[in-house]
Amino acid sequence: MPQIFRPSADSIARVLLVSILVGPFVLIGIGYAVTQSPYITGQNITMKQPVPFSHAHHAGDLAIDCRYCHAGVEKSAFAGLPPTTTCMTCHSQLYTNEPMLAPVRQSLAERRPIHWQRVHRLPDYVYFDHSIHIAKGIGCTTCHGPVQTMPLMRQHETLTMGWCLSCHRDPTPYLRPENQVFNSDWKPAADQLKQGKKLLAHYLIDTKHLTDCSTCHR
Amino acid sequence: MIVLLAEFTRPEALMRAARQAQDAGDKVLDAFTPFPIAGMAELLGARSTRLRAVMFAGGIAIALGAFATEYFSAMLDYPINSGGRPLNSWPAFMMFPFAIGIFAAAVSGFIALMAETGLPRLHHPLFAVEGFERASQSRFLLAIAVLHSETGTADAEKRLRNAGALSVREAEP
Amino acid sequence: MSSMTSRRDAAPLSAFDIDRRAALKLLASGMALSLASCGKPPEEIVPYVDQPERVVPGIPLKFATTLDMAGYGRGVIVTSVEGRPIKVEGNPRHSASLGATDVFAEASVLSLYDPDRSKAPRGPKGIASWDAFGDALRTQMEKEKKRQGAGLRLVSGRMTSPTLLRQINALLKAFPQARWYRYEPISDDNEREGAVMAFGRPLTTLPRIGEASVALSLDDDFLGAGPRQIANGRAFISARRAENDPDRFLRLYAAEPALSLTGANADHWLAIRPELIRNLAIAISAILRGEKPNAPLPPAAQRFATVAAADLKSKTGKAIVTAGRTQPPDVHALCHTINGMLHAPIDYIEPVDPAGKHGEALHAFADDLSNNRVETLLILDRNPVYDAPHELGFNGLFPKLPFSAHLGLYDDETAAICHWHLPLSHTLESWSDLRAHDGTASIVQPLIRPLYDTRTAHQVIALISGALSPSSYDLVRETWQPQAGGDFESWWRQVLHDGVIAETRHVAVSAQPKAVDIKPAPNPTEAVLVLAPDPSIWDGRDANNAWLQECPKPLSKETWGNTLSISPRDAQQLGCQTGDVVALTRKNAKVEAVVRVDANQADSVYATTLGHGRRKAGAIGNGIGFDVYPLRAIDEPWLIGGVTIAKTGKSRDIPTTQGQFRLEGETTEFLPRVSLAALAAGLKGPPFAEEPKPTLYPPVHNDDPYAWAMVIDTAACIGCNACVIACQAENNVPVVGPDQILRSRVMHWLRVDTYTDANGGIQGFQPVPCMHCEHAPCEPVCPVAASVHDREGLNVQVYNRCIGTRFCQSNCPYKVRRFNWFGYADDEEYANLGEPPIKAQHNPDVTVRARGVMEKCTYCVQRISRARREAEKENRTIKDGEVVTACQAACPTRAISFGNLKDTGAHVNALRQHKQHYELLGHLGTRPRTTYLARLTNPNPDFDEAKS
Amino acid sequence: MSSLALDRVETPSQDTRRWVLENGQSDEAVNRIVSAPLLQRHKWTWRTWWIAFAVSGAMTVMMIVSASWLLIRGVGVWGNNTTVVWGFGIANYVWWIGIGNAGTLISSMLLLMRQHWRASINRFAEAMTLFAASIAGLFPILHLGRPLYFYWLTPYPNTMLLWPQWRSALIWDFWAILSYLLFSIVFWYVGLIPDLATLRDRARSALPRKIYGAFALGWRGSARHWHFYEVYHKAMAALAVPLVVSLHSVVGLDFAASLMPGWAETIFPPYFVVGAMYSGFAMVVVLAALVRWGFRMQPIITVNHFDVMAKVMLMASIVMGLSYATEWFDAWYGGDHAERSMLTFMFSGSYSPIYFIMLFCNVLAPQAFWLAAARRSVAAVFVIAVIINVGMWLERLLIILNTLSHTHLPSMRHLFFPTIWDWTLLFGSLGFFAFMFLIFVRLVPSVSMHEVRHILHEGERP
Repeated sequence: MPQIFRPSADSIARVLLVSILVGPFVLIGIGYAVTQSPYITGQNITMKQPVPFSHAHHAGDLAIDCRYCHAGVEKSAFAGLPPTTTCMTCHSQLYTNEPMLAPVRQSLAERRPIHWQRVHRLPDYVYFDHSIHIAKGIGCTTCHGPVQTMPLMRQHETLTMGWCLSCHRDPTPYLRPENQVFNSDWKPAADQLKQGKKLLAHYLIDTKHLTDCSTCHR
Repeated sequence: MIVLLAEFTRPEALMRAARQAQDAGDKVLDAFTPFPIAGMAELLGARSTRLRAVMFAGGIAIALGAFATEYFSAMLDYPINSGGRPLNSWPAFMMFPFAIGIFAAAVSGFIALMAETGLPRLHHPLFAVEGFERASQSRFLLAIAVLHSETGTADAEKRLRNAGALSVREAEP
Repeated sequence: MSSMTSRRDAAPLSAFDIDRRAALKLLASGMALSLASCGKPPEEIVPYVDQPERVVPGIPLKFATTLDMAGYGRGVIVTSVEGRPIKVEGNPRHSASLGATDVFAEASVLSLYDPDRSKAPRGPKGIASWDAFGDALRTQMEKEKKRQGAGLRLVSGRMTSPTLLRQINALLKAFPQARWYRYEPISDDNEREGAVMAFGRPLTTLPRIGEASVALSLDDDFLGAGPRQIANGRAFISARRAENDPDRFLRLYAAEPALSLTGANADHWLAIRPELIRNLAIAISAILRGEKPNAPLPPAAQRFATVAAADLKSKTGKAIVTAGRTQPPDVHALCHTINGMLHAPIDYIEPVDPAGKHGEALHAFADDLSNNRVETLLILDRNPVYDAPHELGFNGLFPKLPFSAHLGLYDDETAAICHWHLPLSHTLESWSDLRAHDGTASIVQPLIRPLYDTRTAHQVIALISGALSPSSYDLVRETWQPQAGGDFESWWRQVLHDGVIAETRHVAVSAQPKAVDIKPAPNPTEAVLVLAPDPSIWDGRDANNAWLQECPKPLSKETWGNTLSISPRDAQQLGCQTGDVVALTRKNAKVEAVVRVDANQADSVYATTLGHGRRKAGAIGNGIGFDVYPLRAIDEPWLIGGVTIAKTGKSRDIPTTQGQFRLEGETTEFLPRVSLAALAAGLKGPPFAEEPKPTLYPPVHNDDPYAWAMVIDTAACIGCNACVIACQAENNVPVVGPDQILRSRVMHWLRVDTYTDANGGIQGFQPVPCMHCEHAPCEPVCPVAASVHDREGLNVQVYNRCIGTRFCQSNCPYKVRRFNWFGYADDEEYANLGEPPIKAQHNPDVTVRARGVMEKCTYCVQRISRARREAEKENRTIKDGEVVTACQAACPTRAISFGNLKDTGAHVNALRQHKQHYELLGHLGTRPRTTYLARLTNPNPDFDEAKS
Repeated sequence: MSSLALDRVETPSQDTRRWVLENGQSDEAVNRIVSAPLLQRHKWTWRTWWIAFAVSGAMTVMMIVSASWLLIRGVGVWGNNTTVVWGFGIANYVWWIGIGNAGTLISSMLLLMRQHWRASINRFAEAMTLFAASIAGLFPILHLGRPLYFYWLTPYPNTMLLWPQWRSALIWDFWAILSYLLFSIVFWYVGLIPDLATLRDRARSALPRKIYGAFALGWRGSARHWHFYEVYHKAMAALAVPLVVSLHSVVGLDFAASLMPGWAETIFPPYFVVGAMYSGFAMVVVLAALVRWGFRMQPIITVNHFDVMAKVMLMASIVMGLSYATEWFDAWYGGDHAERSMLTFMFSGSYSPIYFIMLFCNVLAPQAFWLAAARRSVAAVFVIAVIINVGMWLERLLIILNTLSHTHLPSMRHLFFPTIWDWTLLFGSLGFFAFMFLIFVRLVPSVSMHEVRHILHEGERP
């Protein structure tokens, strides 16, 4: 009787048997890596906007307050986008012939709004409220990143549910005093955890409720 | 050392030949049979196996791991009130570790079986031996090593033939 | 959504001052995208060009306005998000709303976004423009001007708008030969003529039910659907509070040919042929006068008359007798006489709608038509071809007209045979004014710029009068300028804010009824068909509203259509059963109707409702149910004799939401009835939860600041369904359609269960939302933790986590969970195939659920969350009464209470200590947070004695 | 429980050879009979097989169409409604998993109890288990509203930081089925290894030799290997019994761990286990008759086998009858209104005709097995086994329909009516099962050759 298999077949068979065992775990790992990747989360991706608005210039160089444009942020769930007229308060005097700003002027002239590409997107079943975060000492840059350095806006964080939970489970590392909420250059204090605990009590934050499903999903 | 491979038609004959060979001072190397022959393993001095211990250990380890996962997820990582039941609803947490533990035991056992038997072994010198393919069907092969002199081979072969061997062949050790 | 934006952009703007509320660009936060679309196509975000002053995107605004119900106004407060009105709630200042709503008010937001609404004028040659109509009209009016309007005819419904009345009167002055006809298919002609008989003038009767101790309804469904339902319901229940002095506790007697909501809420109910109700009234009036009754009556009715009359007499000054619209004028007149004798608490007011008899108006109109006296016809939001008695033959007469125009929301049956169809602006898009049934006037202000190229009736009348670019806003302000006195602008602002114009309620006049003497009727031999307005779609004008079509009728729980109810004896004689189709024939008219056998019905009486069988209502309403208008006679619109009934051999399934109605034995505990007497005698309430069963688990400690709970007073529930539709509107509850209901699939988060006792008598109504059980059976069975408790005691359903195992619903003893078998909210047939305008109604604070997901009542968690965030911004806790659920807000009788059990002062805590308090299926150990107060009855102890 | 019946059959004096007919009583005969369909295809007329294959293939296509439509249109294509949220999907699942229990049960429990007759039937019974359990596992997933997310039942790393909810009986189900299915695959495969070696060595052409050879893992029949092999096999059998019992107990707990009348009964877990074994045995009988007839295995699968399996089914039918009676008694004696109302509904409600048919199939019909003539007639055993399978499916269906449609609150009592898609999936799954089984019998030895060879030599002591 001749041999059916060459000696190397033994090794192949062993490798196959082991991979049946290990393969599923590898696949799960790959899946997790993909869901964490910018491909899925959209993190750090810049989009083409009708007007290449630079936060670095407006919020950084000129140090315009966030609320000047995002006026609803303290009152509403939605931070608000500046109406064209807000842009034109300055740009009716400055850079009045800048081609880059043509869409803004056109918007005002035709009374048609500017269609921006949304950068920070949450699914429709997530109910995020800017105003309560502002009221409870979460600063803009905590979630939006250092916008004062971004020539074009991008999503600085993953915005996954796990990312939200990391703060909702324990907000102390991120809490700021009221007067620091809009400060783009705020850095956590050296004794931030201690300060955070104090602020937690100061803002009357009930952390137990923060991880309820109904806090964000309705 | 010379290895003889004797072919029998009945398991009793093989057992008889094996005992005779052992009594004669030859070493019974192995038997290749279409089904397990009672007493053969003992005759070969097959050690009591750790296989069951491995299965037990593997099963228990995974079951404990499963319970730990449940405890960690339901108590520590994301405690959620489900129908007013306590966070550690241990009676309800038993089923998952149980089921997966048994499966884990089976897999551990399979791994141990492969380890103990050296399988998979797709290429083996024995497969090249003429007539070996009948060992999985209806013939009973006995491999003995004749440890002493060359003259012993003839004796051994004769003994095997007397015991009912259809054929006796020399094989590579 | 984009198509909607562009449509609005394309809509030519009239010179209306509504920019501040104009529905502008839809911000992403308000986009009603469904859960299913979770891929990531690029999403646009669109700011305003010039942000309106009051608008902060993301914050809903509330405006007071007035909605129309059969011509009467009801003040409401409408919530608007980003310029889209999405929810109607009651206006507490308005006497026809009292802060509550009914199904029609709640459903009006859906009609606004109905994709079947007319979007542009249609002329004789197809789609046209308002300019083209203006030109055609001008030519026509020039002719009319020459003959002083002799050929001009105006047809409208009930007209209470002071501005429209002013405009039309001015028009009639300019065209003295013109005629204006008003009619409603659901008219109050009999009531009006009865008042003329009794008082010599057409007074409107407003019983002060809240002050009564005994009331007798002679087929008067005053608790049923209609412009007065909310006010009547509130008054009725306020007179039936357990806290009241037992002597002051209202007892209601009702005598009806077929059960109505009023009858279902009565303490004593009599099934009686409608013709014999006059004999009943005669008998009662005789007893009250101390005479021996001699009108022929069946024994049961005689006993009823004796007991009721004695009761009425004993409560003189606090007793009321009312008669319904089916009863002939002389019965109404006799009731006035009886009420006079009883010194009944009734206000008489001058009619708000000053027209004469609607039936006569139709007669005269038909006469004009057939004698070719009509040259120019304008129909204001009426549909006579559908809802006028067919014997008038409008269908054949209209096409002969030289010029006819129809103004309406839909290109309906009448529009189809008019030369012109003009799209009407929805009430929520219009400036106008309306009066309530009691005369209270209020302003109609728009919540949204017209979605389509539509105009209001004001604009169209102004157009006829020759004005070129009329503005309703100016017209309405013009009307009220003289009333306002000095500072009109601040008066106007106040009126808009309040939603009601002060001191416009008609003052009660003193009126002494004449003693009328009416002849008893002989015992009738022939069967009679009794008609009634439909509890869901009234006279058919809202037939294209899917919420209303799917709203289960309060008593039969049928949806999507009507049925012909007949008594079991008649059914047996006919040899038919529920679901069989019979043919009703009268003269030349033949209607095929589906039979429903109803124990609560007098023999030889067939009863059904109007408003169904529309042919051109729209995609939703077409061909639903059967149309009984063809059987109607102009002289006898309600009780129709000479009808023959015959089996057709066909049968049809009736889409019904409730499985079983009968409660027997121990199940009566589900909806226990407690008599007032038993309660006064110190009865221990219905069963509370049993002792907890042994468990391996330790008790769970709860130290959270909130524990939300609801108490529903079944004693106060009159079964009107307002809560059901309110919930649907607030929570984006989709419609499933008749086919799905036939397959026992429903979506209403809140259902109102109706049970009967062993004899078929109505046991009461039980609104059943989610119980939010503390030991919720649905939660531990969910494998993915989509059904969980939050720390405020809410049983929350996380739609985005749900994978649709349905284990929760299978384990829910209350069966309050609802599953999206199909994508009901997306593109199903009865969601108008997902046409964009429908989505504009969606509440942006509530997720639109995708296919394959379980959903259920959330206690309006979005409202709780909003209140909590507001409170937390102010560093305080939520106060009692700060969170009002949609069902609670809608309830006319305030039967639903909601609050925080951790707040010792909360109203719900007091109610939970009530003697009537009980838990539904509490013995299962679910510890429900929604609990009930037992149904309270006030039977007359003399009744049983009289029986023996 | 079933061992009682079996002990009567097995007396020590009897020779294990009685489970094999005379003309099969040699190692070579066994090998020839079993491997003939696999290695000597030209000697067979495959017409019946092809017809069966075509029919079952068509039914499989029907299942694929039905399942695809279900996935495209949504689970609403089934007849389920707001009250009866579970329907055919779950009934089919419970039924299939019951059948899926029997193979491993036969292999393991009978092995532990040294019932030698198992050798002739365990292989295809285990194959049946695999196919039935796979089909069973399909139904709960198809039944989901959002089937794509079934993997949320597993604790895998995710960006939501969420976990399964371990208290749910569905989680237990999921893991029990998954463990059971994978376990059974291992058990079945290990049992196959020596037979695959036999086929490797008997095959004439290269490809079968390679394929069987690869799967045989180089099995040489070494006495040492046999030793480890037997230790492992017996240990697996010992593990399989609690796994099988727990699996169907958990299925019972899906219902028992609830608040619904007719479900919340402590008897459910054991009653489900017996029911599973019952329907599984019935299915084994059906397959045994077909395999025996189709592949001329009369020498190996004998009338004695049918006789003994009939006795098992008889026993199980009595236990089932007792379980039903216990249900009735509990409902009546417990006095709970909802339970009593449910009992009334079972006997006089809309589904009562089905209930009576079910009682006939499951309790009455198998009583024929008291007669030896019935037990020893393959046709009779076959017919009654089919009846039992129908009855058990009806029982699974009624457990769901009765309780869900007759819920606590009368207002929500609605009946369930199946749609065409319910039926196509049910029959499609039967077709798919047959399809897989037909492929199985052509690729894998349907009887365990080494075990039959072994019992032929049992008792032969040197």
